[in-house]
Amino acid sequence: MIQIELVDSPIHLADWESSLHDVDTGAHAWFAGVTRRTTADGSGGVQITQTLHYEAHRPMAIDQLQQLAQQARRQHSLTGVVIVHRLGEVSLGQASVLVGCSSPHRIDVFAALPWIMDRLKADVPIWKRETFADDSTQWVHPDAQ
Amino acid sequence: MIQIELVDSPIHLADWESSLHDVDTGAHAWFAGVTRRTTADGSGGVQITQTLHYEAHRPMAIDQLQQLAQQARRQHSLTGVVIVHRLGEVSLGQASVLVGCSSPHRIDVFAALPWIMDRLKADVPIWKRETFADDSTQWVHPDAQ
Amino acid sequence: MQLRILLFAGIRELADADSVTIDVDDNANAADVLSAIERVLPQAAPLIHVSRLAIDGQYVAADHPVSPTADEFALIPPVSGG
Amino acid sequence: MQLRILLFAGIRELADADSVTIDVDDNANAADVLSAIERVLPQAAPLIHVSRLAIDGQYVAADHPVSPTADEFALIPPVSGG
Repeated sequence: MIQIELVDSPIHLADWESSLHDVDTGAHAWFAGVTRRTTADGSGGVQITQTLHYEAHRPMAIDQLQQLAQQARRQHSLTGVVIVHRLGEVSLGQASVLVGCSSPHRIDVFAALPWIMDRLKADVPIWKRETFADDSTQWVHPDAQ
Repeated sequence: MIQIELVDSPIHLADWESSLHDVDTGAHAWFAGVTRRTTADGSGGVQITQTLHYEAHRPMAIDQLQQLAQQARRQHSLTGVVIVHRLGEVSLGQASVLVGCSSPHRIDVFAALPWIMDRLKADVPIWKRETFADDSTQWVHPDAQ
Repeated sequence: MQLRILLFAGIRELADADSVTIDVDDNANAADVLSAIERVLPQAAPLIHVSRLAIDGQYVAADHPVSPTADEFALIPPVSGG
Repeated sequence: MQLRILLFAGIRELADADSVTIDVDDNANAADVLSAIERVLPQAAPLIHVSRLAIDGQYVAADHPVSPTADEFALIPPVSGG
Protein backbone atom coordinates (compact mmCIF):
# COMPACT_ATOMS: atom_id res chain seq x y z
CA MET A 1 0.00 0.00 0.00
CA ILE A 2 1.42 3.36 -1.04
CA GLN A 3 -0.48 6.57 -0.43
CA ILE A 4 0.90 9.91 -1.59
CA GLU A 5 -0.91 13.21 -1.14
CA LEU A 6 -0.28 16.93 -1.41
CA VAL A 7 -2.82 18.73 0.75
CA ASP A 8 -3.82 22.35 1.27
CA SER A 9 -5.29 22.04 4.76
CA PRO A 10 -3.89 20.98 8.16
CA ILE A 11 -2.44 17.47 8.45
CA HIS A 12 -3.74 15.49 11.43
CA LEU A 13 -1.95 12.23 12.16
CA ALA A 14 -5.26 10.82 13.42
CA ASP A 15 -6.71 11.06 9.89
CA TRP A 16 -3.92 8.93 8.42
CA GLU A 17 -3.24 6.45 11.22
CA SER A 18 -5.67 3.85 9.89
CA SER A 19 -4.01 3.82 6.43
CA LEU A 20 -1.31 1.51 7.76
CA HIS A 21 -3.56 -0.96 9.57
CA ASP A 22 -2.93 -4.58 8.69
CA VAL A 23 -3.02 -7.59 11.05
CA ASP A 24 0.25 -8.97 9.68
CA THR A 25 2.23 -5.77 10.24
CA GLY A 26 3.70 -5.41 13.69
CA ALA A 27 5.61 -2.14 13.42
CA HIS A 28 4.25 1.27 12.50
CA ALA A 29 6.30 4.46 12.58
CA TRP A 30 5.41 8.05 11.81
CA PHE A 31 7.39 11.22 11.35
CA ALA A 32 5.85 14.67 11.38
CA GLY A 33 7.85 17.76 10.45
CA VAL A 34 6.32 20.72 12.22
CA THR A 35 6.87 24.44 11.62
CA ARG A 36 9.23 25.79 14.25
CA ARG A 37 9.36 29.29 15.61
CA THR A 38 13.14 29.47 15.93
CA THR A 39 16.00 28.59 13.59
CA ALA A 40 19.68 29.02 14.27
CA ASP A 41 20.98 31.54 11.72
CA GLY A 42 24.42 29.95 11.48
CA SER A 43 26.21 32.80 13.22
CA GLY A 44 25.11 32.19 16.77
CA GLY A 45 21.85 34.07 16.50
CA VAL A 46 18.30 32.90 16.13
CA GLN A 47 15.73 33.76 13.49
CA ILE A 48 12.10 33.95 14.53
CA THR A 49 9.74 32.45 11.97
CA GLN A 50 6.25 33.91 11.70
CA THR A 51 4.85 31.49 9.13
CA LEU A 52 5.90 29.21 6.26
CA HIS A 53 4.55 28.90 2.75
CA TYR A 54 5.17 25.78 0.65
CA GLU A 55 5.04 25.61 -3.13
CA ALA A 56 5.46 22.54 -5.34
CA HIS A 57 5.76 21.45 -8.91
CA ARG A 58 2.72 19.34 -8.07
CA PRO A 59 2.66 16.58 -10.72
CA MET A 60 6.43 16.10 -10.54
CA ALA A 61 6.39 16.12 -6.72
CA ILE A 62 3.69 13.43 -6.67
CA ASP A 63 5.70 11.43 -9.17
CA GLN A 64 8.97 11.74 -7.23
CA LEU A 65 7.24 10.87 -3.94
CA GLN A 66 5.66 7.84 -5.56
CA GLN A 67 9.05 6.71 -6.86
CA LEU A 68 10.79 7.14 -3.54
CA ALA A 69 7.97 5.41 -1.66
CA GLN A 70 8.28 2.43 -4.00
CA GLN A 71 12.02 2.33 -3.54
CA ALA A 72 11.67 2.59 0.26
CA ARG A 73 9.14 -0.24 0.25
CA ARG A 74 11.48 -2.45 -1.75
CA GLN A 75 14.68 -1.64 0.18
CA HIS A 76 13.18 -1.82 3.65
CA SER A 77 10.57 -4.59 3.27
CA LEU A 78 7.72 -2.23 4.06
CA THR A 79 4.07 -3.20 3.88
CA GLY A 80 2.77 0.34 3.62
CA VAL A 81 4.07 3.85 3.00
CA VAL A 82 2.14 7.08 3.47
CA ILE A 83 3.59 10.47 2.53
CA VAL A 84 1.53 13.62 2.96
CA HIS A 85 2.98 17.06 2.26
CA ARG A 86 1.14 20.27 2.91
CA LEU A 87 1.29 23.21 0.50
CA GLY A 88 0.38 26.88 0.98
CA GLU A 89 0.60 28.67 4.31
CA VAL A 90 1.59 26.53 7.30
CA SER A 91 1.30 28.18 10.71
CA LEU A 92 3.67 27.61 13.63
CA GLY A 93 3.12 24.26 15.30
CA GLN A 94 1.40 22.72 12.26
CA ALA A 95 2.82 19.81 10.31
CA SER A 96 4.26 20.48 6.86
CA VAL A 97 5.00 16.81 6.20
CA LEU A 98 3.85 13.46 7.55
CA VAL A 99 5.55 10.18 6.66
CA GLY A 100 4.30 6.82 7.88
CA CYS A 101 5.51 3.31 7.22
CA SER A 102 4.74 -0.18 8.37
CA SER A 103 6.57 -3.47 8.29
CA PRO A 104 6.50 -6.79 10.12
CA HIS A 105 9.65 -5.72 12.00
CA ARG A 106 10.56 -2.44 13.68
CA ILE A 107 14.14 -2.34 12.41
CA ASP A 108 12.79 -1.76 8.88
CA VAL A 109 10.51 1.13 9.76
CA PHE A 110 13.27 2.76 11.82
CA ALA A 111 15.59 2.58 8.80
CA ALA A 112 12.95 3.65 6.30
CA LEU A 113 11.74 6.87 7.96
CA PRO A 114 15.06 8.77 7.85
CA TRP A 115 15.79 7.40 4.37
CA ILE A 116 12.46 8.71 3.08
CA MET A 117 12.96 12.11 4.74
CA ASP A 118 16.50 12.47 3.39
CA ARG A 119 15.37 11.64 -0.14
CA LEU A 120 12.32 13.88 0.12
CA LYS A 121 14.50 16.80 1.21
CA ALA A 122 16.98 16.17 -1.61
CA ASP A 123 14.81 15.43 -4.62
CA VAL A 124 11.13 16.29 -4.30
CA PRO A 125 10.30 19.61 -6.00
CA ILE A 126 8.74 21.36 -3.03
CA TRP A 127 10.04 24.68 -1.70
CA LYS A 128 9.41 26.68 1.41
CA ARG A 129 9.33 30.41 1.82
CA GLU A 130 9.90 31.72 5.33
CA THR A 131 8.18 34.82 6.63
CA PHE A 132 10.15 36.18 9.56
CA ALA A 133 8.92 38.20 12.52
CA ASP A 134 9.83 41.46 10.71
CA ASP A 135 7.59 40.44 7.72
CA SER A 136 10.59 39.88 5.45
CA THR A 137 10.37 36.74 3.32
CA GLN A 138 12.92 34.35 1.90
CA TRP A 139 12.74 31.30 -0.33
CA VAL A 140 14.83 28.49 1.10
CA HIS A 141 17.28 26.95 -1.40
CA PRO A 142 19.68 24.90 0.74
CA ASP A 143 22.67 24.54 -1.61
CA ALA A 144 22.66 28.14 -2.83
CA GLN A 145 24.56 31.00 -1.16
CA MET B 1 7.95 16.79 29.06
CA ILE B 2 7.91 13.10 29.91
CA GLN B 3 4.67 11.14 29.99
CA ILE B 4 4.65 7.47 30.98
CA GLU B 5 1.49 5.37 31.19
CA LEU B 6 0.44 1.76 31.53
CA VAL B 7 -3.10 1.43 30.17
CA ASP B 8 -5.71 -1.32 30.15
CA SER B 9 -7.71 -0.15 27.13
CA PRO B 10 -6.86 0.35 23.42
CA ILE B 11 -4.13 2.83 22.56
CA HIS B 12 -5.07 5.37 19.90
CA LEU B 13 -2.26 7.51 18.55
CA ALA B 14 -4.76 10.33 18.07
CA ASP B 15 -5.24 10.57 21.85
CA TRP B 16 -1.52 11.12 22.45
CA GLU B 17 -0.51 13.19 19.44
CA SER B 18 -1.08 16.51 21.16
CA SER B 19 1.21 15.59 24.09
CA LEU B 20 4.23 16.50 21.98
CA HIS B 21 2.97 19.83 20.66
CA ASP B 22 5.35 22.71 21.16
CA VAL B 23 6.05 25.56 18.73
CA ASP B 24 9.82 25.24 19.13
CA THR B 25 9.93 21.54 18.29
CA GLY B 26 10.21 20.75 14.60
CA ALA B 27 10.40 16.97 14.58
CA HIS B 28 7.92 14.49 16.02
CA ALA B 29 8.23 10.73 15.63
CA TRP B 30 6.03 7.90 16.79
CA PHE B 31 6.42 4.16 16.94
CA ALA B 32 3.53 1.77 17.51
CA GLY B 33 4.07 -1.93 18.10
CA VAL B 34 0.99 -3.78 16.94
CA THR B 35 -0.07 -7.37 17.63
CA ARG B 36 0.71 -9.48 14.59
CA ARG B 37 -1.09 -12.60 13.45
CA THR B 38 2.00 -14.44 12.25
CA THR B 39 5.43 -15.06 13.76
CA ALA B 40 8.22 -17.09 12.21
CA ASP B 41 8.81 -20.07 14.52
CA GLY B 42 12.54 -20.22 13.78
CA SER B 43 12.36 -23.47 11.83
CA GLY B 44 10.82 -22.18 8.61
CA GLY B 45 7.24 -22.42 9.80
CA VAL B 46 4.81 -19.79 10.97
CA GLN B 47 2.87 -19.58 14.22
CA ILE B 48 -0.57 -18.04 14.12
CA THR B 49 -1.30 -15.79 17.09
CA GLN B 50 -4.88 -15.53 18.28
CA THR B 51 -4.37 -12.91 20.97
CA LEU B 52 -1.73 -11.52 23.34
CA HIS B 53 -1.88 -10.85 27.05
CA TYR B 54 0.58 -8.47 28.75
CA GLU B 55 1.50 -8.48 32.43
CA ALA B 56 3.79 -6.07 34.26
CA HIS B 57 5.41 -5.42 37.56
CA ARG B 58 3.56 -2.14 37.40
CA PRO B 59 5.41 0.19 39.80
CA MET B 60 8.81 -1.08 38.66
CA ALA B 61 7.81 -0.85 34.98
CA ILE B 62 6.70 2.77 35.44
CA ASP B 63 9.95 3.51 37.22
CA GLN B 64 12.13 1.86 34.57
CA LEU B 65 10.22 3.61 31.76
CA GLN B 66 10.64 6.94 33.53
CA GLN B 67 14.39 6.33 33.89
CA LEU B 68 14.86 5.37 30.26
CA ALA B 69 12.75 8.29 29.05
CA GLN B 70 14.94 10.66 31.05
CA GLN B 71 18.08 9.08 29.68
CA ALA B 72 16.71 9.24 26.11
CA ARG B 73 15.83 12.90 26.56
CA ARG B 74 19.31 13.72 27.80
CA GLN B 75 21.22 11.65 25.21
CA HIS B 76 19.17 12.69 22.19
CA SER B 77 18.26 16.32 23.02
CA LEU B 78 14.57 15.54 23.10
CA THR B 79 11.91 18.04 24.12
CA GLY B 80 9.27 15.46 24.90
CA VAL B 81 8.97 11.71 25.39
CA VAL B 82 5.72 9.73 25.60
CA ILE B 83 5.69 6.00 26.36
CA VAL B 84 2.39 4.14 26.66
CA HIS B 85 2.24 0.38 27.18
CA ARG B 86 -0.94 -1.60 27.21
CA LEU B 87 -1.54 -4.42 29.69
CA GLY B 88 -4.09 -7.24 29.69
CA GLU B 89 -5.54 -8.75 26.51
CA VAL B 90 -4.46 -7.12 23.24
CA SER B 91 -6.30 -8.25 20.12
CA LEU B 92 -4.73 -8.63 16.68
CA GLY B 93 -4.12 -5.32 14.98
CA GLN B 94 -4.14 -3.35 18.24
CA ALA B 95 -1.13 -1.51 19.61
CA SER B 96 0.66 -2.95 22.63
CA VAL B 97 3.11 -0.06 22.84
CA LEU B 98 3.31 3.52 21.63
CA VAL B 99 6.46 5.63 21.86
CA GLY B 100 6.61 9.25 20.79
CA CYS B 101 9.38 11.79 20.92
CA SER B 102 10.03 15.31 19.80
CA SER B 103 13.09 17.42 19.22
CA PRO B 104 14.09 20.52 17.29
CA HIS B 105 15.85 18.27 14.75
CA ARG B 106 14.74 15.04 13.10
CA ILE B 107 18.08 13.25 13.45
CA ASP B 108 17.53 13.14 17.21
CA VAL B 109 14.04 11.65 17.11
CA PHE B 110 15.16 9.05 14.53
CA ALA B 111 17.98 7.99 16.86
CA ALA B 112 15.85 8.08 20.00
CA LEU B 113 12.95 5.86 18.88
CA PRO B 114 14.97 2.66 18.28
CA TRP B 115 17.06 3.34 21.38
CA ILE B 116 13.95 3.61 23.53
CA MET B 117 12.42 0.45 22.03
CA ASP B 118 15.64 -1.56 22.47
CA ARG B 119 15.93 -0.51 26.10
CA LEU B 120 12.23 -1.11 26.75
CA LYS B 121 12.50 -4.64 25.34
CA ALA B 122 15.62 -5.36 27.41
CA ASP B 123 14.83 -3.89 30.81
CA VAL B 124 11.22 -2.99 31.47
CA PRO B 125 9.43 -5.68 33.53
CA ILE B 126 6.56 -6.36 31.14
CA TRP B 127 5.85 -9.83 29.73
CA LYS B 128 3.63 -11.13 27.00
CA ARG B 129 1.76 -14.39 26.88
CA GLU B 130 0.81 -15.62 23.41
CA THR B 131 -2.38 -17.52 22.77
CA PHE B 132 -2.03 -19.45 19.53
CA ALA B 133 -4.73 -20.53 17.11
CA ASP B 134 -4.99 -23.94 18.84
CA ASP B 135 -5.70 -22.20 22.21
CA SER B 136 -2.30 -23.19 23.63
CA THR B 137 -0.56 -20.41 25.54
CA GLN B 138 3.06 -19.52 26.15
CA TRP B 139 4.83 -16.86 28.17
CA VAL B 140 7.54 -15.21 26.08
CA HIS B 141 10.95 -15.08 27.79
CA PRO B 142 13.40 -14.20 25.00
CA ASP B 143 16.71 -15.37 26.49
CA ALA B 144 15.38 -18.63 27.92
CA GLN B 145 15.34 -21.93 26.03
CA MET C 1 16.71 -14.22 57.26
CA GLN C 2 13.39 -14.84 55.49
CA LEU C 3 12.62 -12.95 52.27
CA ARG C 4 9.40 -12.81 50.26
CA ILE C 5 10.10 -12.73 46.52
CA LEU C 6 7.52 -11.54 43.98
CA LEU C 7 7.11 -13.80 40.94
CA PHE C 8 5.98 -12.91 37.42
CA ALA C 9 4.93 -14.36 34.08
CA GLY C 10 6.32 -17.83 33.26
CA ILE C 11 7.84 -18.30 36.72
CA ARG C 12 4.63 -17.25 38.46
CA GLU C 13 2.79 -19.76 36.29
CA LEU C 14 5.26 -22.59 37.00
CA ALA C 15 5.18 -21.80 40.75
CA ASP C 16 1.41 -21.36 40.71
CA ALA C 17 1.96 -18.47 43.13
CA ASP C 18 2.50 -14.69 43.06
CA SER C 19 5.35 -14.91 45.52
CA VAL C 20 7.62 -17.36 47.29
CA THR C 21 9.35 -17.16 50.66
CA ILE C 22 12.99 -18.24 51.01
CA ASP C 23 15.57 -18.49 53.76
CA VAL C 24 19.07 -17.08 53.22
CA ASP C 25 22.07 -16.25 55.40
CA ASP C 26 22.24 -12.77 56.90
CA ASN C 27 25.23 -11.91 54.66
CA ALA C 28 23.62 -13.26 51.46
CA ASN C 29 23.98 -11.51 48.12
CA ALA C 30 21.65 -11.48 45.08
CA ALA C 31 23.21 -14.66 43.64
CA ASP C 32 22.47 -16.49 46.90
CA VAL C 33 18.85 -15.35 46.70
CA LEU C 34 18.52 -16.69 43.13
CA SER C 35 20.01 -20.04 44.22
CA ALA C 36 17.59 -20.24 47.14
CA ILE C 37 14.64 -19.54 44.83
CA GLU C 38 15.88 -22.27 42.48
CA ARG C 39 15.92 -24.74 45.36
CA VAL C 40 12.27 -24.09 46.29
CA LEU C 41 11.10 -23.88 42.63
CA PRO C 42 13.15 -26.54 40.83
CA GLN C 43 10.48 -26.77 38.09
CA ALA C 44 11.41 -23.16 37.08
CA ALA C 45 15.19 -23.58 37.33
CA PRO C 46 16.01 -22.87 33.62
CA LEU C 47 14.00 -19.62 33.75
CA ILE C 48 15.33 -18.58 37.16
CA HIS C 49 18.81 -19.09 35.78
CA VAL C 50 18.30 -16.28 33.24
CA SER C 51 16.34 -14.03 35.61
CA ARG C 52 17.48 -10.94 37.49
CA LEU C 53 16.75 -9.86 41.03
CA ALA C 54 15.25 -6.41 41.60
CA ILE C 55 15.31 -4.81 45.02
CA ASP C 56 12.88 -1.95 45.58
CA GLY C 57 12.33 -1.65 41.84
CA GLN C 58 15.99 -1.57 40.77
CA TYR C 59 17.98 -4.39 39.18
CA VAL C 60 20.94 -5.47 41.30
CA ALA C 61 24.16 -7.26 40.34
CA ALA C 62 24.89 -10.83 41.49
CA ASP C 63 27.27 -9.66 44.23
CA HIS C 64 24.89 -7.04 45.59
CA PRO C 65 24.34 -7.57 49.33
CA VAL C 66 20.78 -8.24 50.39
CA SER C 67 19.35 -6.25 53.27
CA PRO C 68 16.24 -7.44 55.11
CA THR C 69 15.18 -3.80 55.44
CA ALA C 70 14.39 -3.54 51.72
CA ASP C 71 10.67 -3.20 51.01
CA GLU C 72 10.42 -5.44 47.99
CA PHE C 73 12.25 -8.27 46.27
CA ALA C 74 11.16 -9.25 42.76
CA LEU C 75 12.40 -12.00 40.47
CA ILE C 76 12.40 -10.63 36.93
CA PRO C 77 12.54 -13.27 34.19
CA PRO C 78 13.57 -12.13 30.67
CA VAL C 79 11.12 -9.43 29.65
CA SER C 80 9.01 -9.34 26.48
CA GLY C 81 7.18 -6.04 26.45
CA GLY C 82 6.92 -3.86 23.38
CA MET D 1 14.48 25.35 -31.26
CA GLN D 2 12.36 27.28 -28.76
CA LEU D 3 11.66 25.78 -25.35
CA ARG D 4 9.35 26.98 -22.60
CA ILE D 5 10.83 26.39 -19.17
CA LEU D 6 8.71 26.33 -15.99
CA LEU D 7 10.14 28.34 -13.07
CA PHE D 8 9.64 27.84 -9.34
CA ALA D 9 10.24 29.41 -5.93
CA GLY D 10 13.20 31.81 -5.70
CA ILE D 11 13.85 31.76 -9.45
CA ARG D 12 10.18 32.37 -10.27
CA GLU D 13 10.26 35.30 -7.86
CA LEU D 14 13.49 36.76 -9.33
CA ALA D 15 12.14 36.31 -12.87
CA ASP D 16 8.71 37.60 -11.87
CA ALA D 17 7.29 34.95 -14.20
CA ASP D 18 6.05 31.34 -14.04
CA SER D 19 8.00 30.41 -17.14
CA VAL D 20 10.60 31.68 -19.55
CA THR D 21 11.15 30.91 -23.23
CA ILE D 22 14.66 30.26 -24.53
CA ASP D 23 16.33 29.46 -27.85
CA VAL D 24 18.82 26.60 -28.09
CA ASP D 25 20.50 24.63 -30.91
CA ASP D 26 18.71 21.54 -32.20
CA ASN D 27 21.44 19.32 -30.72
CA ALA D 28 21.46 21.07 -27.32
CA ASN D 29 21.81 19.14 -24.07
CA ALA D 30 20.53 19.98 -20.55
CA ALA D 31 23.66 22.03 -19.72
CA ASP D 32 23.05 24.19 -22.81
CA VAL D 33 19.48 24.78 -21.65
CA LEU D 34 20.67 25.91 -18.20
CA SER D 35 23.18 28.28 -19.82
CA ALA D 36 20.48 29.72 -22.05
CA ILE D 37 18.21 30.30 -19.05
CA GLU D 38 21.08 32.02 -17.24
CA ARG D 39 21.51 34.39 -20.18
CA VAL D 40 17.87 35.52 -20.13
CA LEU D 41 17.67 35.63 -16.31
CA PRO D 42 21.08 36.97 -15.24
CA GLN D 43 19.58 38.19 -11.93
CA ALA D 44 19.01 34.51 -10.97
CA ALA D 45 22.38 33.20 -12.17
CA PRO D 46 23.67 31.97 -8.76
CA LEU D 47 20.47 29.99 -8.17
CA ILE D 48 20.29 28.65 -11.74
CA HIS D 49 23.85 27.47 -11.30
CA VAL D 50 22.77 25.02 -8.56
CA SER D 51 19.48 24.06 -10.25
CA ARG D 52 18.60 20.89 -12.14
CA LEU D 53 16.62 20.48 -15.33
CA ALA D 54 13.64 18.13 -15.30
CA ILE D 55 12.13 16.88 -18.54
CA ASP D 56 8.62 15.48 -18.30
CA GLY D 57 8.93 15.21 -14.52
CA GLN D 58 12.31 13.44 -14.39
CA TYR D 59 15.66 14.97 -13.51
CA VAL D 60 18.17 14.72 -16.36
CA ALA D 61 21.96 14.79 -16.33
CA ALA D 62 23.92 17.72 -17.82
CA ASP D 63 24.76 15.78 -20.99
CA HIS D 64 21.21 14.59 -21.57
CA PRO D 65 20.05 15.54 -25.11
CA VAL D 66 17.03 17.80 -25.29
CA SER D 67 14.19 16.82 -27.58
CA PRO D 68 11.60 19.39 -28.67
CA THR D 69 8.98 16.63 -28.52
CA ALA D 70 9.10 16.55 -24.70
CA ASP D 71 5.94 17.88 -23.07
CA GLU D 72 7.48 19.82 -20.23
CA PHE D 73 10.74 21.42 -19.18
CA ALA D 74 11.13 22.57 -15.57
CA LEU D 75 13.99 24.32 -13.83
CA ILE D 76 14.25 22.89 -10.32
CA PRO D 77 16.24 25.01 -7.85
CA PRO D 78 17.49 23.32 -4.64
CA VAL D 79 14.41 21.97 -2.90
CA SER D 80 13.35 22.64 0.69
CA GLY D 81 10.30 20.51 1.35
CA GLY D 82 9.82 18.49 4.50
